Amino acid sequence: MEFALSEEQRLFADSLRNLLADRLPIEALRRHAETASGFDADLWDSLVELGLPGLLVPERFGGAGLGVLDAVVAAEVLGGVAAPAPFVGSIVMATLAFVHGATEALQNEWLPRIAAGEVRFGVAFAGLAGQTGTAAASLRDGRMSGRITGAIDAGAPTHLLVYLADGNAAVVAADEPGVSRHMHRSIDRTRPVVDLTFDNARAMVLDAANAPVATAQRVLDAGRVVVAADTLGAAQHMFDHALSFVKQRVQFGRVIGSFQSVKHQFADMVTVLEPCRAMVWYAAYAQDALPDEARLTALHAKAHLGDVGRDIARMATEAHGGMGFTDLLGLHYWFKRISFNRQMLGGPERCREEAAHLQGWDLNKASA
Amino acid sequence: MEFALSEEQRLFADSLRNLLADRLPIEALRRHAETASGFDADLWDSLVELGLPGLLVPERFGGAGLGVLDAVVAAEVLGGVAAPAPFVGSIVMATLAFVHGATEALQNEWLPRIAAGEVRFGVAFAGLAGQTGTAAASLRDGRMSGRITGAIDAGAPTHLLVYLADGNAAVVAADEPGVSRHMHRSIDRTRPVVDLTFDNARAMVLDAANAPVATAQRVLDAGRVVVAADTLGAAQHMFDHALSFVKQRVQFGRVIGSFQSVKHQFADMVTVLEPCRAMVWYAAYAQDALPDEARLTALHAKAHLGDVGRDIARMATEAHGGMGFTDLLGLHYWFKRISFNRQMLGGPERCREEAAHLQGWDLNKASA
Amino acid sequence: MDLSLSDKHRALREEVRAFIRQHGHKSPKLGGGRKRPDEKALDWQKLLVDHGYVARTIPREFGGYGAEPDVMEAAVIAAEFAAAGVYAGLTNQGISMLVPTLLEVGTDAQKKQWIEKTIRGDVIWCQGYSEPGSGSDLASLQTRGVLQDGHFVINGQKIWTSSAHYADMMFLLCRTEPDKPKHEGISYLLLSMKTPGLEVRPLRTMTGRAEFNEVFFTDVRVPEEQIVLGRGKGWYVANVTLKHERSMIGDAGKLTQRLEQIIALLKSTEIDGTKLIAMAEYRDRLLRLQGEMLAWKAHSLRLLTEAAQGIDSGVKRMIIKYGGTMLGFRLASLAVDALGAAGLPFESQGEDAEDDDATTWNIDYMYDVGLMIGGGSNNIQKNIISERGLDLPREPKVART
Amino acid sequence: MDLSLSDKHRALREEVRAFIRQHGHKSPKLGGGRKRPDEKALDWQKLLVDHGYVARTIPREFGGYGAEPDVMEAAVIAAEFAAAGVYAGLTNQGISMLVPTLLEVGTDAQKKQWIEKTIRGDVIWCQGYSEPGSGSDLASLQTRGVLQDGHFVINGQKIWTSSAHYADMMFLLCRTEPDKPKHEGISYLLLSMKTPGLEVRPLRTMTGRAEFNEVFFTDVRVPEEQIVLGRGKGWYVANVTLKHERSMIGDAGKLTQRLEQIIALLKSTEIDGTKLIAMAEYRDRLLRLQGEMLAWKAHSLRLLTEAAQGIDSGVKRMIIKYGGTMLGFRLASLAVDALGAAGLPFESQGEDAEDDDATTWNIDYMYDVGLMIGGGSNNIQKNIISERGLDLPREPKVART
Repeated sequence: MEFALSEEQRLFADSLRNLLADRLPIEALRRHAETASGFDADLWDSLVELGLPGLLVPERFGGAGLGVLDAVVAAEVLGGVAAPAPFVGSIVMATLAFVHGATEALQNEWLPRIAAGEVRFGVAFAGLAGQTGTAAASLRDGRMSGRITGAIDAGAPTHLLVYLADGNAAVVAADEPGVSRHMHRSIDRTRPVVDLTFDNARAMVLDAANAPVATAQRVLDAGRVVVAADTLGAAQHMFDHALSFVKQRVQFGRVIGSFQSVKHQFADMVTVLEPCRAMVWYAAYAQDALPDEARLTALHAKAHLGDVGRDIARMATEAHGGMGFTDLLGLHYWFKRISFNRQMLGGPERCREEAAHLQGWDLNKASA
Repeated sequence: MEFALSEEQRLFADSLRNLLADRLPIEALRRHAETASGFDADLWDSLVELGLPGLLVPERFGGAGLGVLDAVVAAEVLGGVAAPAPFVGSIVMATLAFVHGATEALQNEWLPRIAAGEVRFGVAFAGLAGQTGTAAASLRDGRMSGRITGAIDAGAPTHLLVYLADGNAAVVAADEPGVSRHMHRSIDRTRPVVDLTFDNARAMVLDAANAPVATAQRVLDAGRVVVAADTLGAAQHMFDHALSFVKQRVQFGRVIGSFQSVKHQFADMVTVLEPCRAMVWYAAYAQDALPDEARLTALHAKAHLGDVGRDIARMATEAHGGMGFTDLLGLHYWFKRISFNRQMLGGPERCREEAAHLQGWDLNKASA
Repeated sequence: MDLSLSDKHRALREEVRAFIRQHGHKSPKLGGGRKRPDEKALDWQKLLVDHGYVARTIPREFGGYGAEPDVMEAAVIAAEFAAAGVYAGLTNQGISMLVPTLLEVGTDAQKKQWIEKTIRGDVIWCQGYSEPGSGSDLASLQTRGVLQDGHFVINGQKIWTSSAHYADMMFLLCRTEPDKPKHEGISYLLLSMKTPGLEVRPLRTMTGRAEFNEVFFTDVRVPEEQIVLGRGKGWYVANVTLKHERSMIGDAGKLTQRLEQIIALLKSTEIDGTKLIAMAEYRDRLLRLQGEMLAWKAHSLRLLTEAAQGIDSGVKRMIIKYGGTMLGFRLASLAVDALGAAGLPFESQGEDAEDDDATTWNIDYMYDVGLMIGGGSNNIQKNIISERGLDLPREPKVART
Repeated sequence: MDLSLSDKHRALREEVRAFIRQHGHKSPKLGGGRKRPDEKALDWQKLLVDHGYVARTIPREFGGYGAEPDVMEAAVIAAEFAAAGVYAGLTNQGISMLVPTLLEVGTDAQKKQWIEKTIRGDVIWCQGYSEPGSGSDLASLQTRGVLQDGHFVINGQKIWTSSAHYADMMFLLCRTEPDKPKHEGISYLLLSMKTPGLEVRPLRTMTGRAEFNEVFFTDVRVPEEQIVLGRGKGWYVANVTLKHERSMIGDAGKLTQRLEQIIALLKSTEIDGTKLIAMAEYRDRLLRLQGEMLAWKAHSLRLLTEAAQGIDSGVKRMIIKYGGTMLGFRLASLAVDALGAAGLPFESQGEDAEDDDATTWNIDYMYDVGLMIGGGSNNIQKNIISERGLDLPREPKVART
């Protein structure tokens, strides 16, 4: 029994962290915030060099053949630097959509291209994901029609992966006639939200054998765990930043970190934040190794990190005093990334509702 | 517009407070805790002298003809000294049961006796009140049968007031054949919980005209507001006690009340506790003067004071350090009175559920 | 306990309603950024001054209405304007802070010179208090004012000066007696924003808008006589001002309005065909907040009554800022969650324009975090509550070791 | 990451399972008050010692099993005993605190004299630390020990000594060097509870039970050689002891068990015909706690692994006591609410007997409040986390003014 990251996973995290530290000084984030497309070509190229797109692609298709745990290790690093990169949707969910829900032929066609970083997927759910907004799409004889708001990683995709309410999925080329994308800069300037409209657009249907909903949920849950890990990384960054700030900021002739109320706020923060790391690891491990626990741990990880992330974001900002509220430190990029993550792929309220349903804890319509 | 207690109400509270301060030193509470019947004959006599039983009895029946606001003023004082007296059930709810739900003839017969303190009512609800436990009673041709747990003020009653699930109410003499009472000492040694069993016992049915449920709820809501006020008084007592304790207790060479974390805990306590007083006043006023707001404010007052009371009880005990946990200070009598109040006549969870139902906010059976 | 109005106040209410019926159409739009009041807003303000619906208790000689103080009147007026959705008049730091301060400690000349212009909106003020190095510890401010041939020569920097980019004047705290203990070395000056050497730079916050400014002083010369109360008295004057600061924060009316908006939001928003109001967690959070708001509203009625009775509410008043800020944040949090993914698109039109609902809620959400920090952070507020309100000991002096 | 067991540990698990199959019937009942272990419990304890299921790593010369330290082995053993519901052996302050302390700083004579008897349950110890005047500030303790003709003569009072009413021995902190600074004036003594002049009085708590005692010392004479490590070294020894204190508090296994009981409770309890699990607020609180428990359980797996790898977990370990206590309290709170009015009858059978479910939950609920206070209150815990865990500055010395 060993509940810890392997040496390889730690080294992988370090190399990714070093790479991103060079590529993403705060100025780079500020520049990216102008377009806010969630995609930076140079950054993407260096992630491809590192082999990140192939992280979850089986080795026989040219990938690293690693698991969701490795994906959350990467996600924590990406969240820690607020990286504008299409990871959760394009690299994690799209890959798993093919791995778990496509024929060998389709896998042969697509997985190598994913691993090579030649294709990038925007991902949208018409239902199932538990997001607010419009989600109405239909598929008839290989043609997709309808409208879906709140697609992720769809700022600069080559293709779109669309899940229908019945769990069936299809891939549509981004430049296909009948496809229109409306990108919104989001509260989080490192990832946009995108509205998709399909007008009888040609679509390639994935074949999820006989269990489309279960397969869709498996992809969705992996995405939720990875988003939770992204929040963990962002929250840890804000915590660390705040901690070093209060150790040097002086008020009333004292380092403010010496005030008991400040100290106790940090004690409260670390007491809720630190166990989240193990929670995310466990949920990620469960996606690949513990099928019975996969759904419940994913739902709770997404929900719990959404809540903890919000508290840490607020308290860490507060610890910076006025500076934390200004644009000067750029701390708000992480604050907003956490806000974004909370709402995508189902907020805590909805995820716990699913967790309840999963355990048969449905509600009485009117208890009073 | 004047949102404040009148001079008379303040004087009334003072006289009641002074009376009880004499009658109820901590030793008296400890003695009472042995029987824990919630009734002390001497104390009762002096409350009768003060005219408390007639508080809500209309003047033409020999009472003071006052309202629910006056009752909560008294309840805050009673909770403040953890008085073992049958107030909410016997003096408030039973009186209102006759005032709102009985014929002139019955009022003529009973209200003067209530005002004179000759009769004391235990009160039980077979449904409606939202308590856990057994609540099954039926009434057929003037005979009551069934079993109801968790009756209040039933430690030493002369009569029992029983509300059925359909809102109809009946009075049964405590010594009537076929009536058996099983009294439990409760976590709160100042009030017991009592299980009632009726075996075809003779009962006098109250006539609530055409709106039994509405009348029952009106009585119930008034009771809930008064219980909330009792909690307010108990919580204020614990807060005051803790505040004076930390002002004199010395640790690490400092009065512990000078530690910022302790100070901020008190700031948090007073910030939630103080507005509760106005909330309870408003809800009480609404019972008599604002029919449209009566139910909602009563449900929220009961729920909110249940939550705030729990937090204050914990934090105030904690502020006393080890002493607060021992029996030595007797602080726990208030801690437990707050626990008792939280569960009686519907806990916060159930009261808010009713508030939701009242506003048409019922739930979807399975949202996921 | 009586929630009905007295005849006098009922009469006033009728009068206000008649006024609104007759003139309401002249009211500028509510809200809408924080730009300098335009023509329409100024005309409206003057109309309100003349009718005594603002500056009601300010003496006639200084351009006010000269009424006796009566908070209940103020409450009646506010309620009617709110109910009718018409603009209740300018609320800026000149009107809410400088004017009452001058009335209390200004010279007659200063009162005559500034009060009328200020309440009529012809002169806009900004507040020069906070500095980068002195956030919660305001009294440690370092901006220097050196008296030379009849002028204070100001050098230093201020921050969080909200309306500096369009204000005519500033009331400024600066250190004129560097050798005195920190609280006794500060002076309170009035100066024109056009004074040479004064530079205003917008300060962008996490909301993406420049709600504040930084103001830089380089040899800014302020005539000696523009001091209020005298050298080294600045800290005292500032506290007079703070005492008058109407805590917009924790305002029950505004919070209640927020709750109503959220209820509407939960009834209109769906996830996969289910209304949020019918989903347990959203509804339960709404219910808890509704309960707390009932307490908060009742509490503010109580404070209003005590103010009317001339009672100092003490700790009951001191909890408003802290409690109200936290309550506001939790309301905004629920709104942001109710908007969910559909509420993530964010394009603020800047501080002078209207934003869509989602953007507005997101800004409120972040701005409330700002409120916990600025204007006396939560920690400062909790010190005030526990020390002044509950008489707990001040933080002991730290031994210099 | 691999949650499966190694061959070695799987083998151990099989061995333990076999042991339980063969001997399990001899196990005393779980829980059941805090009385002195009876015959059955002692026989069982000795059986466990001989098989190395307790005192596993204690050297054979002192009566232990002499195994190499391996937390994973300990975890496997604990898991099997828990799963089978058999008693995992005595947990008292002698075993969890004194024994490891003597092993580290005791004389060879002291080890030989006490360790074996203690681990086999033949000698029961109690801890003489806290005093009425020194709660959170333990080092300020005032119980005096004056050396006279080869004996320390003890006068003073202790409080919160849990097992004093049936213990044979006490490990005591007292002030033997009154002139030294407070941390350097304390000594750590071992003494018999039968020593003349020592009086034990039960201390009743809010739970209604006497879970603790007060111990009064009047000229209690303790032979000089019964000191551990030497005069003035008591504070150091006490910290060695505390370092070894196995934090039963925050134990994920126990908390998980509580959660399971609550789920059953919500499924079985009804209000007006509706199961509580089908009522929004009860269910939502359960869901939140379930999520937090998943985090807590995973975190303890992580700590277990780090301990097995000999890594000092630092702040990750320091949060256990505070976080676990708060989590436990919130679990007990939900249980008490789920019991509701039907759970209010309360008749504790006293510290040596079984109570009904409702009474047990109410006692847990109150006892958790006690845990926030005793054993290093929450505030102390938060100081430890922030100072030792996060390297934030200690509270500055207060200026004596």
